Amino acid sequence: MAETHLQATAPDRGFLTPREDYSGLFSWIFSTDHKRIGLLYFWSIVTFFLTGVTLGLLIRLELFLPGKTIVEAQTYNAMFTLHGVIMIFLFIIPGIPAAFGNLVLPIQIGAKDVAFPRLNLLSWWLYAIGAAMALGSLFSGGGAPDTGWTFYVPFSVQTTTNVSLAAFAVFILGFSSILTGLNFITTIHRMRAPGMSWGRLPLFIWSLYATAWVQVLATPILGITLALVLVERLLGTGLFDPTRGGDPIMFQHLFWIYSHPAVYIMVLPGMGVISDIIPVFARKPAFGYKAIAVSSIAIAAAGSLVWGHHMFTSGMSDMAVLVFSLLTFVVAIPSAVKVFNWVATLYKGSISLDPPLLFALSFILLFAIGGLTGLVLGAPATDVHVHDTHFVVGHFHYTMFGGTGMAFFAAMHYWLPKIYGRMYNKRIATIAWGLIFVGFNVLYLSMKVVGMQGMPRRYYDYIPEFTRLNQLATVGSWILGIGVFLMFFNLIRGTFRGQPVGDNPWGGATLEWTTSSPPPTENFEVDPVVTHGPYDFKAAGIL
Amino acid sequence: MNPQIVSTTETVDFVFFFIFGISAIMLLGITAAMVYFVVRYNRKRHPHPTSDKASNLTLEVVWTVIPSILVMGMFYYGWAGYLALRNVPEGALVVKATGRMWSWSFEYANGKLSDKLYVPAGQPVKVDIHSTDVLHSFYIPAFRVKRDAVPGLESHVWFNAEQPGSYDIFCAEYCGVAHAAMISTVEALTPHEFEEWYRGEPAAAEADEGEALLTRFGCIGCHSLDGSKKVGPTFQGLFGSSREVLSAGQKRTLTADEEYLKRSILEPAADIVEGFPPAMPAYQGQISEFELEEIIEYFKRMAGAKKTQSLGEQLMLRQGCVGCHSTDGSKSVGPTLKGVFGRQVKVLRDGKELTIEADEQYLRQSLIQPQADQVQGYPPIMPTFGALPEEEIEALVEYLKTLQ
Amino acid sequence: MSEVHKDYAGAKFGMWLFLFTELLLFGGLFILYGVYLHRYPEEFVKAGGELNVVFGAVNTLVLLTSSLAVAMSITALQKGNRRLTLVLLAVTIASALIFLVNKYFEWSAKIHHGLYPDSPHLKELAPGESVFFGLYYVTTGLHGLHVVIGGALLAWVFVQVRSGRVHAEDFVALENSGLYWHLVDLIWIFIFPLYYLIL
Amino acid sequence: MAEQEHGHIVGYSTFVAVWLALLVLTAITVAVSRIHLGPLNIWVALGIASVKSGLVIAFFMHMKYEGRLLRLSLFAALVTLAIFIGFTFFDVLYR
Ligand code: HEO
Ligand code: HEM
Ligand SMILES: [Cu+2]
Repeated sequence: MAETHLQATAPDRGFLTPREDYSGLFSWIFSTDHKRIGLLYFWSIVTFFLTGVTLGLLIRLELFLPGKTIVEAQTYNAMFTLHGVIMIFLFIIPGIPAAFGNLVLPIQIGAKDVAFPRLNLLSWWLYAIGAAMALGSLFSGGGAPDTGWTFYVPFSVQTTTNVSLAAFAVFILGFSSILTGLNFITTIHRMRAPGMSWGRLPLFIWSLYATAWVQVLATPILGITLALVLVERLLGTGLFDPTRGGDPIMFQHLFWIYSHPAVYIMVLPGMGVISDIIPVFARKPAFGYKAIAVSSIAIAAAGSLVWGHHMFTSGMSDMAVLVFSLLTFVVAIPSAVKVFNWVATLYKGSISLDPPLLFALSFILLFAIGGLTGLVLGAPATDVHVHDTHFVVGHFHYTMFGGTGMAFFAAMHYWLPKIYGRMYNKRIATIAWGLIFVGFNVLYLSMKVVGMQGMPRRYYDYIPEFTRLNQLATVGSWILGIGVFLMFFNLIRGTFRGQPVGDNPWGGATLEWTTSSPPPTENFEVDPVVTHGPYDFKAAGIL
Repeated sequence: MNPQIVSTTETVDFVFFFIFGISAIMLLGITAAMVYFVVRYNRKRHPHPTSDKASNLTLEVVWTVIPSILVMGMFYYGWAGYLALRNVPEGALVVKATGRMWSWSFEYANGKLSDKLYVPAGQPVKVDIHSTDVLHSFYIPAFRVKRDAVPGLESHVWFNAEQPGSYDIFCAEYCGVAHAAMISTVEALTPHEFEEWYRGEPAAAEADEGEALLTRFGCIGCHSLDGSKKVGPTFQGLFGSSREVLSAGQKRTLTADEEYLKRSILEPAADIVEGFPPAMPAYQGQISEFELEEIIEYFKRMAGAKKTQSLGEQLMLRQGCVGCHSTDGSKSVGPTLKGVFGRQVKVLRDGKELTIEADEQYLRQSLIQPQADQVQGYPPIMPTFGALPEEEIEALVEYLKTLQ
Repeated sequence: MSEVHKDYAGAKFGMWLFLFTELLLFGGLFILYGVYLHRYPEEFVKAGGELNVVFGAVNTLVLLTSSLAVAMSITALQKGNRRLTLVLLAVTIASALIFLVNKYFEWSAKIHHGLYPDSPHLKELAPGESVFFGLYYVTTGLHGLHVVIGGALLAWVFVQVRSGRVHAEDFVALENSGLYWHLVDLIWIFIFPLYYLIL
Repeated sequence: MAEQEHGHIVGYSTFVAVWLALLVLTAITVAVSRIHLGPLNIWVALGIASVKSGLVIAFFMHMKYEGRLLRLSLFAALVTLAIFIGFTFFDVLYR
């Protein structure tokens, strides 16, 4: 099985065919083709993800024993800051929209490209520049930033490490994200193929649409907030300095006004991927299409009302605690609706447990665990105890990694064969999935438990009582790490050396499966006209 | 002691139980359904789907309404529990906790200072939380309470240690390199033991009516008793000192006598001490003549009183030196201070290695400009204490010399 | 110029989306303004009194007029009057410069009086006043940056119109730059009363 | 679709009228700020500024002649900003 045969007749390489205008690297970094840009994003994001994972493993290794295990406290603080910044701003936020959104959004709506192809390229460049600056902050100025990814003042204004450059980098990355969002909204409004009515949009597109609005409307607040930190550091304006009338809690408001909606920027596209994958592998239309589409919009809209739940212990007024807690629970409802719809889609289907579906199902389970622990955090009485402990760290790894991360993996296994026209080894993919699933739960469940026992997060050192669970978590991280690296090894091998696949290996009914694998430069040989819904497998001739 | 007072632990644990219970049921249901469907409707058994139903209004309404009801229940208990954490029972013992990089210190009504939180078991304790530099968070896992220490903002937690014992205190808001070392303990003593500890030496200043009043009126929120600069000028050595003030825009110099002090309390805007914001509220009409006298008396006594805990020792606690330096020879974030005076130290000065003797000058220098000479093997992270008044620097140096 | 077909409505929609992000960018500063005004009403009135209403009012007039000029320049181009378009654009760009010169004098006067971020004088003022000036510098600074960008954009469009690349049949570049410029004006419409007139 | 739809050509006179209205409103807002109305001052100033920006958006920026999509989007953006400011006050007003 491991042997793959290079076919004598290599498949048509579509948009991957070397181009005349530019060659080599330039044909990528100056390309305005959404698929090439999508791949640029994909590979940069994967690189940063693996960097982030490596840092995560090192963090866990340090926590294997109390006291110093491998590094000093200052290095540890820089490590989790970098881990957080990379994972949030370089992996999870751009992750699905910028990589898979770019790869399949135009094809799924039957367009030749996005609305503003050059702007799209600019977004990637901003991403690359932002990333370079973030990494540059490690080696310049006062050394690697040590604030955590949240940049809370006054510490971030006082520390001598190179927070300024890191904050500026995130500012740039924010603009990259805004431009992608702006591009997608315009594309979805203006470039749908004839017959592609709103009711026929794949659910992935609906989720990208909702996400894009959040990107456009919430990200600027992050921009101005970090710009203010920069100004505080460089000019000393004192806007957050309590001795001069400023209020450090206002920084937290501004930060979370963006960063809570950002968690929906992270998860909505993932939910979209799941909503697209489950029907295909169950050969059944998505149950409650309307409810899923509407709940994406509802999550996006209501998501901007709850930021204060990160601040229950901050010293914010009790009135605000009341309001933000209430609304937090309201926002949970549309997510619950989605989960029920996904499960219902499986009912009486014809289910094929291929790797994309395995990842999709683990998304549902892990996201549910993450979401339900989110309810613990949304209730102020319980949040007071677990706030800023490893319980929160467990919560957000379950939602971000167990949720969006799994969706990203599902999307890779689902769409990469389309993009490269070659299939990975499914058996190895399943083994890798198993390792990831087991390792993940061992790792983060232990962290949740040790958090319940009171171990604060961002702790380099801990009291001996916490040792057992920390060791268990670290062992889990090794299993997870092996799984992740095995998965990527298999995928990368598959994309270059795997068996060629046909146009529609999974039996999907959305437009991307009607064009060749890999798709041609302008996506379709003949301009498509849409005559049926995204999950109408009968009309698509699959059934 | 007081049977009506449910402990914070019980209150919060009930909410945990409630939310986890519902969550577990939901999660089990979803997982079971998923696994069952995947097995039951596998493509091997069913090459074709046996239904293509894509919506069912009743079902969808049901599974929207039920979670809505459940989460409202969670909200209700979550909020009710939070209120219980916020509303301090009457008669609670009040302790002031101050967080700084990277230690906690606790101050009692009688002026007693401690780096551990001693409390009587079975009695509610209210901890007023302050920070002098960045954000910290006062966290006692055993009692399920936590609240951020925000510079310029006072907040509180309360708890009731039902059993005598020792409970961990953590800093839960990231505050820099020694964040994880910013830990202390609650020492819950029997009421009798506590009384003994509380009355025992070394009481910093005579606990008296005057000082209690300063706490009650919130004066010490802005004025220190130890010479350190806060929002307002310190009370240390206030009585009889000379003051540079702005009166209606005019600069003048006054002596802090009875008349001046009374005026400053009743109508603080009349004379504003130079270098301080005109932030103090007027106490006219809020304070009785008797209380006013009591406070003035206190100022007078304070000016003449001798401290039993030396100033240097107090400063070691207050300024948080002990957060990073041990006094017992053990290695911590920074070098130990035991026997520091006269020790040979290897330092890095302008990138060059030197070995020098820790004399007075060196100790002074390390406080004012810690980065000038960096002791080998330790990170260059010590904050500067250059802002301390000179006499406090000297007091610290004197005290360091005694740590042999 | 690889795009074969141009979607004008799409381009304009995209521009509006961008304006929303700009609006929210300033929005962060307006949140802070609101909160601190609530907390320090008297200090804000006192500090606001130090700002020169004349500078503010003149700059308001300059910006309103420049907005008028851009708006009219589009009509002019639509009607095929290129010369008038160019004149109106020149008026707008000149306004941008006048605005900046004005701002320069205003800031220098303030700085001369020791009112700049982190200045010793500012540190002595009441906390609320220091916050006011902090916000004042950040907000007008960011706005000034937008004036510079907007002016540059219009200068570029000016060249395009003159060379005939932007014309009566294809003027979305002018329209979008105009939209940007109006946004600069919109923000100022709020800055002016909030900072200069709070008396 | 190689040429731009002409859309609505707004006459010069409309623009000039709007401009005059803006100038008058500016004068009013300056004048009103001299009268002491207490906290009302700020609301009056904001009210006038909103009217002014409404005029700029409707006429100078052609919103009056645009379709539903743009108007709804603008509405969404403004509501979002209002929420961000308003909800912050749940903390600030009650602290
Ligand atoms: C992808 C990212 C993501 C997602 C989707 C979520 C989703 C949610 N989050 Fe989380 N979060 C995310 C990422 C983060 N959260 C955080 C922190 C955080 C905090 C602050 C904790 C603290 O600091 O003390 C709270 C209160 C929540 C609540 C919630 C809630 C209620 C949801 C809901 O949206 C979940 C909805 C899902 C549910 C409910 C499960 C599915 C439904 C089922 C199974 C049906 C049954 C349901 C019911 C009975 C309702 N989050 C932090 C910390 C940042 C930091 O401090 O560093 C991050 C990064
Ligand atoms: C093998 C994988 C991973 C491991 C072992 C890991 C481990 C950890 C650990 C132990 C912490 C807590 C550090 C502390 O509080 O002291 C942490 C923090 C964090 N992780 Fe991960 N993680 C992994 C993957 C991810 C992924 C995929 C994401 C995002 C999608 C992520 C996002 C974060 C964030 C945002 C933080 C918070 C950083 C901060 O406190 O500023 N991690 N991680
Ligand atoms: Cu949140």
